[in-house]
This record gives sequence, C-alpha cells and structure tokens, in this order.
Amino acid sequence: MSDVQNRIAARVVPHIPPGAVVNLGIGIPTLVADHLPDADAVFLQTENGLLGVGPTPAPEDVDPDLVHAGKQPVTARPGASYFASSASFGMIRGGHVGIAVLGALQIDAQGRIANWALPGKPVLGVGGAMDLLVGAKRVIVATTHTAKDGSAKIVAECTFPLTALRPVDVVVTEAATFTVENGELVLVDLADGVTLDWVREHTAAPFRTALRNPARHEESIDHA
Amino acid sequence: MSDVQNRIAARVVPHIPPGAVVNLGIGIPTLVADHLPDADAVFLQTENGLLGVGPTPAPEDVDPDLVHAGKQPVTARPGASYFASSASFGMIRGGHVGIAVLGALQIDAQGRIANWALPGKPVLGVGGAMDLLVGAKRVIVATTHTAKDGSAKIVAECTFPLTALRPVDVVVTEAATFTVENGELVLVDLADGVTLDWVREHTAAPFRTALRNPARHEESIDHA
Amino acid sequence: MSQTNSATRDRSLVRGAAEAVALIRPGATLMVGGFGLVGAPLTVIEALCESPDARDLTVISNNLGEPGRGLGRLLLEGRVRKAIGSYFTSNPDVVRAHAEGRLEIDLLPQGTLAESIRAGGAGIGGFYTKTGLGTLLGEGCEERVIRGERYLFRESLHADVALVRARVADELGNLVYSKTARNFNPDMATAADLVIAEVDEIVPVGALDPEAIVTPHLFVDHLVLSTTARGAGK
Amino acid sequence: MSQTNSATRDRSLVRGAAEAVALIRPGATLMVGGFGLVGAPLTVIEALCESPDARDLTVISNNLGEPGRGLGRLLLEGRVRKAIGSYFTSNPDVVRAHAEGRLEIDLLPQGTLAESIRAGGAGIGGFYTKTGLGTLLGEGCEERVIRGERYLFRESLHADVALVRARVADELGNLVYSKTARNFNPDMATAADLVIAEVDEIVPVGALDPEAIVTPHLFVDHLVLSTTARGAGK
Repeated sequence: MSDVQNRIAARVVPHIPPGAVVNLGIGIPTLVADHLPDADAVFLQTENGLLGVGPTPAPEDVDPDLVHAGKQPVTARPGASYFASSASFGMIRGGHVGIAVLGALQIDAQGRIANWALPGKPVLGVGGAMDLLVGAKRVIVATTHTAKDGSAKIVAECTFPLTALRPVDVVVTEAATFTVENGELVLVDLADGVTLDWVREHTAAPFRTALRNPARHEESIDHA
Repeated sequence: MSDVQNRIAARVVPHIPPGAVVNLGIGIPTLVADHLPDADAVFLQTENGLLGVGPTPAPEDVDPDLVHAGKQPVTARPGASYFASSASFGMIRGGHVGIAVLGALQIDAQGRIANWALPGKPVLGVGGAMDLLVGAKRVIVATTHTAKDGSAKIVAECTFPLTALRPVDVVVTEAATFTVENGELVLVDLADGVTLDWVREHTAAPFRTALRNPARHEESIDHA
Repeated sequence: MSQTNSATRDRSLVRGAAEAVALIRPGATLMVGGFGLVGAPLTVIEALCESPDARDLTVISNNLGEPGRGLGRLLLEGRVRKAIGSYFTSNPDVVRAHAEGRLEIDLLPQGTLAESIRAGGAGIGGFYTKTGLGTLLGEGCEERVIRGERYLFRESLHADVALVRARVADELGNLVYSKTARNFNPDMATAADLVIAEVDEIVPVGALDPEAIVTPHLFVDHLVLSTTARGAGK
Repeated sequence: MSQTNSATRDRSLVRGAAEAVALIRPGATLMVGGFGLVGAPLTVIEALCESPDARDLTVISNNLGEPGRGLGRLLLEGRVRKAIGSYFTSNPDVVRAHAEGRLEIDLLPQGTLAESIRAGGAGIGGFYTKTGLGTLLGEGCEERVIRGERYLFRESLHADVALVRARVADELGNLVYSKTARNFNPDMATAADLVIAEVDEIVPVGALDPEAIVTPHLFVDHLVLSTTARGAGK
C-alpha cells in the first residue's frame, strides 16, 4: 500500500476510542489495523464471521480457514469468537458494531456515500457495504481526497449509485477531516502542510469550516 | 399417569418410524417416550432447546439446567445438542421436526384442533403449541376419546379457540385411530374390545370408516 | 482473575447485582431470560426486587417465574405493569393480577416471541410467520401471501435492558450457557440497549473455545456473579 | 467408526461424492456454502462438475468461486443458469458470462442474503431490513415504516439442495465448523430440502460437545468425506 494510503489510515486512528468494536472495510480501511497504537484495546469484527481479528500471520502460519472479508489470511486474538454469516450481519444491522471504517468513491454534501458500483456498469458486487453503512453506530470514511484523475471525490451530489441513505459520521482523507453535522460537512482538521485553499479547490461540495486546531494551519504550506 | 393415558401413548408408537425427529407435547404425548420399543432410534426434540432428550434421571442425577418443555428433569442422549429458543423454533417452524405429538381439547371434522385455550376464559398461555402445529411435518394428536364429563372431543366444529388452521394427520385415542385425508376424518383402527358403534356414539363429527384390520373387530365387545 | 487484555485492565465488566440493576429506570422495558426458573438470572432479579427505581416495568419473558420466585416475586412486589410472553398460566399470581386489572398481558406464541427478540437484536423490523394464522392470537395482525402461502406480520421486539443468565463468562464478556438453561438468553442478549449477564464463573480471556462461544462479548455490558444456586427455584 | 446408535446402524449417512450429487436434478436450486473458496464444499462441487444431471442450475452462494475453481469451474462447465449472491466481481468469468447473456444474476446485500437464507430455514416467509433502502438494490422492494423507520421487504430463500462444508461430523450428522470457514454453511444447512455436508472427519456419536454443535443432525441428510485439502483453492 502506498504512503498516502497509510497516512490516511493513520489519520483515522484518533477517531477510534479504546475498547471499540470496529469493522474495517477492504482497501485503505484495512490498513487502519496496522496503525492502532494498542491493537489489543480494539476489537476488530469481520463480517465473514469473526470478532477478534488479529494481525496478518507469517506465511508459515497461514490457516486457509481463517481470513477477513477481503479474503486475506488473518489470525484470531485471545477472546475471539466465530459465528455464521446471519449472526454476523445480525450484529452489524442490529447496531452492535461500534464503528465501520469504509472506503468511498464519492461523498455528497450531506455525507452520504457511493462505494459499491460505477454508473453504467453492470451491478455485480456489493458484499457487506450496505449493511455496514446502515448498521454501524458510527461510520468513518477513509479515502483519498481526490480520484486518480484528480477530480473531487467529495461532491455536491453523488453521480455514482448511493450505498445507503444514511450519512457517514466522519470523512478522513490524506488532506482533511470532515465531520457530518446536521446534514452538512464540517471541515474539522487539515493535515500538516495542507491549506484551506487546497481543500476548497479539491472539494466539490459546500462545507463549513470549524478547525479544531486552527493555529496549526496558520503557516501551512501547499499540499505536495 | 393413568392406565388409559398409557394405553393412548402406546397406540401412538406405531405411527413413529425409526429415525424420526419427534417433539412430544405436555401430558399424554410425554408418555409416548416410555413406550418406544427402541428409544435409541428416535430423536426427541424439546422446544426449550434440546435435540436428543433422554429418559427421566434418577432423583440424585437431576440437573436443574436440563428440563423438557414441561419443565420436568430429563437427560441428554449421546449425540444431543443444545440451542437457543429462536433456533429451536426455527427448526420447528421451518419443517425440520418430523413429528409432533400433541394433546387436544377438541378436534373438528376437518382434523383441526383446539388445545390451548378455553372459551370465555382469559387467554394467558399458549407456549409452543401453535408453532408445533404449523411447523411439524406430521402432527399426531394423542387424547382421550371423550372429555371428563363424557362429552365428545371429536366434534363437527370446535367451540374452543383453534390452535391453527392446519389439520393434524392422525388422531389417536384409547378407543380409535383416525387419519385425516382430504379434509375428512377416516377411522382406520379400533382398539381391542371397541366397537364401531361405541365410536359412533362417542364421536360428534362425521367420519368415514376404512378399518385397516376389520377382521379384528368382528367380535369386538363394548368399550368398558 | 488474570489481566490479559488492556480493555479489561481499563474497565472490568464485573458489577455487584445492586449496582447493575441501579441502571434500570422506572418505566423501563426489560427482557429477562429463562424458561420458568431454568436459566433465569435469579440473583439479578432478587436485586431488582430491592431496587426502588425498578417499577412500572414492562417485562418480556417467556413466563413470569413461579409464585413468589424469580419474576414471580417481582410481580408480587408490584413492579410489573405489563408482561409480554408465551405462557403465564403456570403462575396463579399472574392470572390473578391480570384478572384484577393490575397487569397488562401481551401473549405471543413461543416461537413468535423468540423470533421477535432475535429480529430485534438483528436489526430486522418485522417478519412473516404462519404461526397464529386464523387464531385468536393472529387477530389484528396483517396478513400476506408469500409464494402462495398465508403468513402473519409481526414486529420485532427491543428492550432497554436485558437480564440474562449464562454459565461462564470470560473477562471480555463472551458467554457460554448451560444445557437447556440457554433458552431465550442468547437471543435477549442481542436485543437490548444494555445487557447484564449473571454468571457462575468468570474466566480469563482466551479460556473459552472461540468455536463454542454462543454470545460474543460485544453484546454484553456488565457481568454479575451469581449467588443463587442453579435450580434454587425448583 | 464406532456404531453406537441404532439409527446409524440402520443407515449410515456417508456417501461418495458422486453418489451424493447424483441426487441433484436438472433445473435444481442449490445453496452452496463458502466465502469465496473458504468453507466451500470443493470435493462435492468437483463431483457436481462431473454429474450429467447437474445442469440449468440456480446457485445461491455469496460468490461463484474463483476462475476455474470451486463454483467458478461449475460456471465454466456451463451448468449455472442463474446466480443469487452478493459479490461476483472477483471472478471475471462471472462478469463475462453475465455480459454475454449466459448467466442471470440476482444481487443482494450480503446481510440480506444471509438473512434470507436463515429465514427460509426457519419458516419465515419474509422480513424487513433497512439495508438497501434508497439504493439500486432496493428498487422494486416494498417499503414499510416500522416504529417510525423505513424498511424494505425481502422474501426468504429456500433451495432444493444445500451443499455445505464443515470440519467434523458425528455419525448422526451433527456438524462443527472451522473458524471463518463457517460463514454461510450453518444457515444454508437449514434452508434446503436435501442437505449434503462435506467434512474432513466423521467421529462417533457422543464425541462432539453438545454445547458446541453448530448444526444439529436433523438438518443433515448425507455426509461426504472431503478429499480436497483445505485451502486447496487458494
């Protein structure tokens, strides 16, 4: 994974309190596990049926029956439990997973996201994305600020199919962090070296600015 | 339990094939277990969460955490399993229990039964009766032929509240056995010493007669 | 108890029974595990009977205990306003309280009760069952034909607090049960905002087989050590 | 294997893979366990690929295997008419077959898929979930407001045959699973008329802990010993 992706993952960590039950989506969200300062204090749930996901095993310790939702080998921590898919999604839909960290293709001005389908392409995969977005108590999006072509991912209205009507709670990018409050995006943090102007330029949705630590950005330089 | 009740229970046994998964209701149905020639070949399910109910334990072996749906102590056979109430009724409603043996207050001419409430009294208990009647693949009623006051239990129409719209498959009394075929009761067996006239006199619903072993009843005497 | 996990280091789940039930407010809806007294959290219920705020309660439970025991005592203490369950006739006190207008009762088929609780815990708003169709208990329920067969709609159930009984917990709150004392407990543990589990024993994290844990710890908020012998109510 | 039970004396559940899949008729609806190849009954699927009657199938499974492996091979053999699942994009053969009109696809959110199967096994005709509301996958679903919140109706799923993968069976057919290879298998084992379980090992009756059995034997019709190493598909 790239440096940018790891920086995004690291920026998610302060939003995860000790003791939280967390489901990490595929992609950047998966990297969050590596950045938790005390991994032992967070309980990772994976929707294919495990609470208590541990670190990636050494190649010689891989158990083919032990994978996360991205189908990559994992381990199980002490105190872990296994369960069937219906029970796993019962946990998720029933509001028993505290935090879901998800990727996104687009985020709209109300904090709703599109992360499962592309417009005009056949719709052949969704997995657990919709259930996680509907059911998790808090949802954090971890995404690059812009798409590969440089276009904004945070847009006034999603042109890609929505994953759910439920808005997310926090959007974390390599450049900025937004919370979603009363149906609007609020910029609460800029990454070191990122200016408000850069964020304005690369964000295609209106947002309110309420930086939690504005002093830190007084002398910020342009985003590389 | 009385001699009559045990005779009824014994008359149910031929209707239970080896290997069957059977739920026995409270009362006379519970006695069926004692009459199974090879109890090992039948799997008793109890809706409070056990497949593989074994015989009543000796008083010194009673485990307060191990009871059947009538809340009496039981044992568990080798190969038994425990499960939650939702899973237990999933089995029942989902058609995975082969046979339910239930008691009845009334049986109507179509084979529908009333076994959970009395007319004009507050309705304060139903338990698993409705689920068993709706879900079991086959339902056998085990009941005395007449009520305590001598009135018929098999009636043209139930005056007591129905337990379900689903008709039962077999009605076994101390005197007679009826099957339910195409919405009508069919008398298929008379107990030793019971005449067809006795059954006609004590049955208040129309029924067709198709005795499987009529010769046995040619010289039958009156029911004591 | 060993201290193998920072979450348990930071915050033990273990509470005294009185401390745990003090979280229950007047007018609360409770789910209480057990089939009669089997698998009922008797220590927690006893504490509830002593708690001044535990009044005007709605209790979702298969039965209301036995006369003067378990939930039967809570009823006699005048704390229960309404009971939702499947079989109340075995406790004459319940029949009397209902006849005298002191207790509202909502009767459900046992399977519908279990499924409603399971649905409530799993984020399912309601479901269709054949059970109760054409009976007194189906009156007023919406009907729907699915694949040519008639079903009744039932809403899911949810509670403010669930009181459950397990055999063993680990320090994280993972639960395993004992035989038919399991009954409604695992379902109820999923369907309330706050879950208090009464257990015989608390073992270190890692002592339970991950394949055999019935209630994963994310459902459990507090653990209370049982001081009531199993079968004490029999 | 010991012979401790007259039911097993009378009738062993063990079948050869070919013998077991010969029960599957053309046009059948199959549920097949597994999350990708993890927990998929690969030995049974291989036999299915050799069975002349296994054609025109509807397959309910989270995915259709991987290219040429597991259900992916069944697809390449031209046996699958329709797939119902949640994630098909990981197998390019599925995308191609769909684009070329050779494969009908019904896509469900993964939780809705799991719940539909569980409901089908539990005699529930349908249920209400919030998942999918306001999305492409919710189009055409009936909506209902329950306690002030919007839900979508979903019908339950049922199959003619379920092919599941467990770690160990006892001779009666009780099943326990292996870690995350459990996934859809226990739900599917409840939701089909005929259930064929592929297992690594068959142990005598009584060898499994009654508290830890995940699939009670009444759900299981036939056992097939796996000849495919776990992870063989990886």
